[in-house]
Amino acid sequence: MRCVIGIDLGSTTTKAVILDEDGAIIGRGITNSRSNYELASAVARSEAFADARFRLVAREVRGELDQALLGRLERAFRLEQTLGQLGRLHELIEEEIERRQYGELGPTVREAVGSIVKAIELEERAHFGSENPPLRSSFFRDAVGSAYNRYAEEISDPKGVTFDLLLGLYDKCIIRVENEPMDLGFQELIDNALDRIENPTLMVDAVRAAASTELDEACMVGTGYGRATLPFPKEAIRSEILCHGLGAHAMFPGTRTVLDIGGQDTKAIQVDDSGIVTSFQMNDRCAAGCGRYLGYIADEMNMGLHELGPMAEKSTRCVKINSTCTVFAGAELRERLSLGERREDILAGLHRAIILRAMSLLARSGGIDDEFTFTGGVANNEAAVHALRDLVDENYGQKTLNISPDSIYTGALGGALFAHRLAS
Amino acid sequence: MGRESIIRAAREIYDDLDFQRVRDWLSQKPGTKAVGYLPVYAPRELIHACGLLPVGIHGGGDRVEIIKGDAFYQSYICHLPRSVVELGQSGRLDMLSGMLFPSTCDVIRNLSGMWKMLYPDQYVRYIDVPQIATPEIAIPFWEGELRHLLNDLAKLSGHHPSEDELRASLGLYNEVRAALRELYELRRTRPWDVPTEELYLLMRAGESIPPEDFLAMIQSYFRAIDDEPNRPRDNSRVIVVGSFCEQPPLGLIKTIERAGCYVVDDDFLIGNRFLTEDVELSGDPLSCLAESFVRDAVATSVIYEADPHGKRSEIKDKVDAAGADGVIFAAASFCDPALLDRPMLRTGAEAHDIPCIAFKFSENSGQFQQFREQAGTFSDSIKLWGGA
Amino acid sequence: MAETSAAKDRSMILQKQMIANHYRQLENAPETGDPVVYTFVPGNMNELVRSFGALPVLPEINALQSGMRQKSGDYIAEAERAGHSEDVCTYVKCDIGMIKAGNISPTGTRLPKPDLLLLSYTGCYTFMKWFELLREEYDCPTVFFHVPYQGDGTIEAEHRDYMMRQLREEVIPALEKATGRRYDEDRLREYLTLSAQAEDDLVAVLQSAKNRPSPIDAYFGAVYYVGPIFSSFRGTPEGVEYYRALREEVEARVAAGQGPMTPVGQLDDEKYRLVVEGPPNWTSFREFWSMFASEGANVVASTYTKVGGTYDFGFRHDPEDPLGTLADYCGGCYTNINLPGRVDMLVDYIREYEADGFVINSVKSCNSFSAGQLMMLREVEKRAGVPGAFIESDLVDPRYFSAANIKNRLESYLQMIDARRMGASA
Amino acid sequence: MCITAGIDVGSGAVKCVVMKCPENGAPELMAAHSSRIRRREVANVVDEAWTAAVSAAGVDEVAYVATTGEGEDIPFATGHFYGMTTHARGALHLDPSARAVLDVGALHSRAVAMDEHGKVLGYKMTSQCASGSGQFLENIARYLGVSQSEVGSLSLAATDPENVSSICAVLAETDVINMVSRGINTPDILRGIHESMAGRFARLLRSLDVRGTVFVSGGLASDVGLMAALEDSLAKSARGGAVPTVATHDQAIHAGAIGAAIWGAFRYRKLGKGEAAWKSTMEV
Ligand SMILES: Nc1ncnc2c1ncn2[C@@H]1O[C@H](COP(=O)(O)OP(=O)(O)O)[C@@H](O)[C@H]1O
Ligand SMILES: Nc1ncnc2c1ncn2[C@@H]1O[C@H](COP(=O)(O)OP(=O)(O)O)[C@@H](O)[C@H]1O
Ligand code: SF4
Ligand code: SF4
Ligand code: SF4
Repeated sequence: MRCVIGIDLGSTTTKAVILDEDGAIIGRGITNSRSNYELASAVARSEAFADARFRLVAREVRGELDQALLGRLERAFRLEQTLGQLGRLHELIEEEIERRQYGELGPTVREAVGSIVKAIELEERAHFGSENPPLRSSFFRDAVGSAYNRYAEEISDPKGVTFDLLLGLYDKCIIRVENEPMDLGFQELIDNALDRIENPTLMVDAVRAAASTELDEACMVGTGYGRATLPFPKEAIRSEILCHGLGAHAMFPGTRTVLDIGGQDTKAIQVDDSGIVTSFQMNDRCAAGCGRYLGYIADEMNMGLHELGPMAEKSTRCVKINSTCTVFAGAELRERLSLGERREDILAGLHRAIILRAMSLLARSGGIDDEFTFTGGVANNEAAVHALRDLVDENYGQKTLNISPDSIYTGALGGALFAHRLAS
Repeated sequence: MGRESIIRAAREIYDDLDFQRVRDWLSQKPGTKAVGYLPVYAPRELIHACGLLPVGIHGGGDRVEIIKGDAFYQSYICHLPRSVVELGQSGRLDMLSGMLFPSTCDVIRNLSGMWKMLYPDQYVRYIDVPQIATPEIAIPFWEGELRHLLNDLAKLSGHHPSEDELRASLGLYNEVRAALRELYELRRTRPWDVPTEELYLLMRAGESIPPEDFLAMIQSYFRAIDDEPNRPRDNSRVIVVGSFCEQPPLGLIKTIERAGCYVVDDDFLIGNRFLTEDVELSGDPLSCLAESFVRDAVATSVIYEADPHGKRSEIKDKVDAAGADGVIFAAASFCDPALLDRPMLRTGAEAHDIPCIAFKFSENSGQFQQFREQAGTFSDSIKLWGGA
Repeated sequence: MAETSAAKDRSMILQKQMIANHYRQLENAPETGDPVVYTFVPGNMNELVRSFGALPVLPEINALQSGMRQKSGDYIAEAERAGHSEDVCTYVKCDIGMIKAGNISPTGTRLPKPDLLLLSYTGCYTFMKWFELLREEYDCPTVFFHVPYQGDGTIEAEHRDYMMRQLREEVIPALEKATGRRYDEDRLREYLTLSAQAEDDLVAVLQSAKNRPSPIDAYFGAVYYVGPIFSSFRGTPEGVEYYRALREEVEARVAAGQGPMTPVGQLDDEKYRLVVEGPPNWTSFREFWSMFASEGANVVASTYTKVGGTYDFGFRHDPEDPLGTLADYCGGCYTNINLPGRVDMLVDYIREYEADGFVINSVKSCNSFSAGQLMMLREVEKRAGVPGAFIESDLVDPRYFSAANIKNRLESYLQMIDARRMGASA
Repeated sequence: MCITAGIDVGSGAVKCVVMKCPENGAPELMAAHSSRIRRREVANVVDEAWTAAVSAAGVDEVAYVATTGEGEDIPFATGHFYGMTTHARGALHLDPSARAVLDVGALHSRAVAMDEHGKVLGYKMTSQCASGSGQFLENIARYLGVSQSEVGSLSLAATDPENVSSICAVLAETDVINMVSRGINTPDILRGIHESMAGRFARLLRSLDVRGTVFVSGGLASDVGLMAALEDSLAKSARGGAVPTVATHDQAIHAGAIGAAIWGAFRYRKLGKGEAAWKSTMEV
């Protein structure tokens, strides 16, 4: 089967989208871009291919019951991946402990880390074992990181194995875990996953068929912040503005205005009825009010990114926030808390502040036209969406606001569409 | 009326971004119109004489959320014009029939052209004040400009004021300026009784109510502070220079005083006391007003200083007059007039061993920690090292 | 450009010589006793200054030259150390820094002190502060020439009179006093006559960009072409000779169907024709130009080339009305035109020069240009029906040139024009 | 003899000292304690640091409790001094040759010039933007997976430092990511960051026209890599002129608190009336 790929090398995340010959999406993959673009695109690609194979399995499998089973298989697959990474993390930490020579403290440190890993493992098993696992970040770093933090805080001892020590070990090793490509292929993981679910025979044929399908990559287009570092020919690189415009148009053909809030930049784009960009504005130089900002806030509050939105939604009185400097985020938060403001209200204010910044760019790019599509990682955040909806209503009147659960893939989708054009 | 209720009333006007007081005035007097003006100096006398209400537009402060204003300005342009545009674009200035853009700087000058494009139905005029000092050339030019403006305003209001009416307006504004001088004098001698926050709120109120009402307000404030004196504090005395156009947020003014500095002179809203002497009331009103500007305009960054020594002595003169211990240069970020003037003024001050500090603000600055730190250190050092 | 063209064009050699001569004359001024007058590019009354036998110095030109020679960063730092704010016009700071560092001209010669600061207050507020600051440095006489702004889009008759009166009663007496020479109106007329000749040739050169391909880059290339006439050579015989030579060269290129020389070679395949608004960045000038040229983008008209005088709408210096023509000239400089007027101009250029789009280079320094450009962007897009791009940089502050950002924006913009073309043809 | 305390409430940590300030003679540090705030209630951290310092000093009466930094609202304080006043005095105490302090804290950095009595003569702060602060370095360290205490020595081991160009702390993070992905090693990255920070600091200091010793206070004083980069930067920017010496002290993180305690003693004597009188003039 011939397919094309679009890769969006974002400043915080790297996304890949695979299209089949008809231009239909068959797979998506995402990873942290944090440490290495080349690797990130390799990981995103392999994730997307794994996802594509799942879709192929899904195409084979019909009927309610099998769908549920398919879900279980997918979760088992994810658990396999996670446990693999967790095991690797543990291994690396052990090595690091060895290297650092804690002396007498050594065994205690080792034991502490062991118990943390154990606890995380249990948590992960429970998470993926549940029929309806709660929403959370799909990144290993985020998911495991917050659990690690939690357990480390719990068992740390200011006089012995300190929190800082435990955290230091984690920080040191998580990078390497992220930087190592997973050597387990689809085949091996899926086999293990099949073993985990009951009644696998039902699935085996579909899986076999999917696994053996040749996915033949006809063309790849790269876009995004890191696109210049991709080893692609110039024709295969597109500006992220164009890709976002086209991607949004593909998801919602009525789109005229696109707002994308990513990790470090915000873009406001106007497109015409065929998805061609007519004007755009982006912020650069200053990362205030972008996705990373929320990341800092989440770190500061010791919460997961995905928990921020729901908490802000509980606010009854939005606090006015002035500075959206990403680095000052924590300070602003502390200052407000010390003034006795409630977390919910501060969070609501922070979200509003982010959207206010975006409103400026939107205004600069030419305002908001029906339909309006919100993309990028921050579009996953309901409080941001809420603030946006309010501000759009107040200032531009009622507009259709499109948000896709896959909005983070918009740029990659646009890239893949360009690839599709190039290929045909 | 007590101090508190006067200030509360003033604060209400200051806080009201919809200019309800102006709207009320217009609805009470059907057929009348209001004309806005931007900083720094506009001849409000002429607006008043035509039966129009002059309304000072000084930005939106920290209370207006900028949604569309940023679409008009890059990040490296001061904050004032974007909030003015925001006010305009959100319909909050729709009660104005005209807007005057004084020659303050390139930003306001260019804004006049933008306003023309944005609001083709409004009367928009760029006011090119004379920058040269030679009275024989400057006065006739300025008189011509004033006449042009007066004719336009008269057309707008449908009423061409007689010479006596003009003279009456000049006289009224003489009174207003005299009252403001008295207010400043009171604060100079008893800064604890006239906190700068209160003085400021009063003046802001004066920018959107008729001058007659403003006069009454100041008079009642004078009575109130005599009735309710405050306790003096161990503060240092400073003058604040550089905030003649974009206005500092109220929080900043409070921060300076809380950090231990009494403000004993400032150039906030300097347009309302731009003419330092009474305008002559005998003779042709327009030429009297023109002459007054050319001869008696206050020294400020937006007017060319013809005297080469002027910039060097400006701060010393102000500090002496106010009996201050030091100077705080508080300029709006990206404000060319204030910031380009600062090194000259500062050199002049330092030549006389006048301690100075400088900071930049924006009308919507929300965090005052930096200012507090600087003003606090300033007052610390004045206190710890006694005097200068 | 020099490196890429096999033999240097005659005009280029001439220009180099003129400039070198001028700086040498300036260096020798203390010995020769030639009076020196500092003034600004917009509203520079070179003919008048020259008619008094004085040598002009244009601080902006020094600043931009310092920028091109990578010296401005240090000068700016010097000025900031002396108390100047990071926020203000970097031309001023570059100039102040240059003075503090010994007042060495960009060509390495020493610059003399001014005998007079002729403050022609034309379309820029900052000029006023700049000369107040210079007066502090030099402690020399200053004369203020107030050019009223075209607030309502025209130079009103009273304003013209006001300017002429100032010229007669303030500027000329100040020049007489500073130079010790009498005002000689006939000499002034001679200079004005030469000005008009050079202006004709300049207009022909700039309008050659209407050809396809355009033989010149009317922004990056043209900043060299306007150099002499915007600075010290308007009204001089050298100026006339330069523009004659330049015009001939450009006409030869047209005849040969050649595109402009750019840092990346001769651009014959003009993929995009653009109009540019705003001054260029000087510190990374070639890099900036290359970003355009390497994508096949050529500039066919620009507003920056009108800051020292707008000639393409018919104005010429008129020897019949010496003072009146100086007033008209000052009032008509680009930055003295109000925003609706600037929008009209851009729209005209886009139509007349058949541009595919326009780029606004917004410089942090210059409020006179920058305040309002975002609105111009939208107005021009709306009226001309072509897309615009908005780029931010600075004149001479190397800290504000982010090549990656600018490249990203420009690339996105040009790809957008492509996509629109494809969309239109599909 | 009088015993005073100084409490410096920062954005990253609360520092508390107890000092013996004899009428004649040099003040003497009796005890110092600092507690990282790390998401805790500031009031609790203040209590913790205060209790720890006072008990370590073993005193039961303190004549004057002076706060500085964000400590204006501490209820048991006698008076408040602003950060630059106290850092100047504290630096002078720790190094009498100091004529300037560079205080690099969690979020802000500032340079203060002073005379031999600790009188503030001028200052410069980095404004608005958090780049070039402790928090920034902390983030980068986390990225690179090294602990804060390793940063300095790693940076010293650099052989070919990478240039970091972004002004914004967050965008600098991206620069760092790119470096990692280009295979640049950790020491070279850290040194690059140190150099970019040091460059900013050198500019701050140069704009103050500092002569004599520059004392580095605040949390980052213990970062030997930054100190080395700062020395280099100052030498480079001196352009043949005199190069200021860079100095610091083990107690540099407590400089603000120390300065506050010393000024407290000064005020205590100057007013001569004790606490009540002082308080009434100080309260706002
Ligand atoms: N549930 C969520 N809530 C808030 N923000 C989120 C959520 N999920 C992702 N993000 C934000 O999205 C950003 C990544 O968005 P993305 O569009 O991929 O950015 P980029 O393309 O710049 O890498 C992250 O910085 C993260 O803060
Ligand atoms: N040993 C250390 N090495 C390097 N940096 C340190 C060390 N200890 C603390 N820091 C840094 O110092 C900063 C706190 O400094 P401090 O001067 O207390 O700041 P503040 O006064 O703003 O709280 C923190 O950001 C921390 O990263
Ligand atoms: S540190 Fe903050 S304010 Fe500075 S550029 Fe970065 S995000 Fe913007
Ligand atoms: S604040 Fe300054 S720069 Fe801004 S409009 Fe006013 S005078 Fe002009
Ligand atoms: S503000 Fe603009 S026009 Fe004025 S001096 Fe600076 S660069 Fe020139």
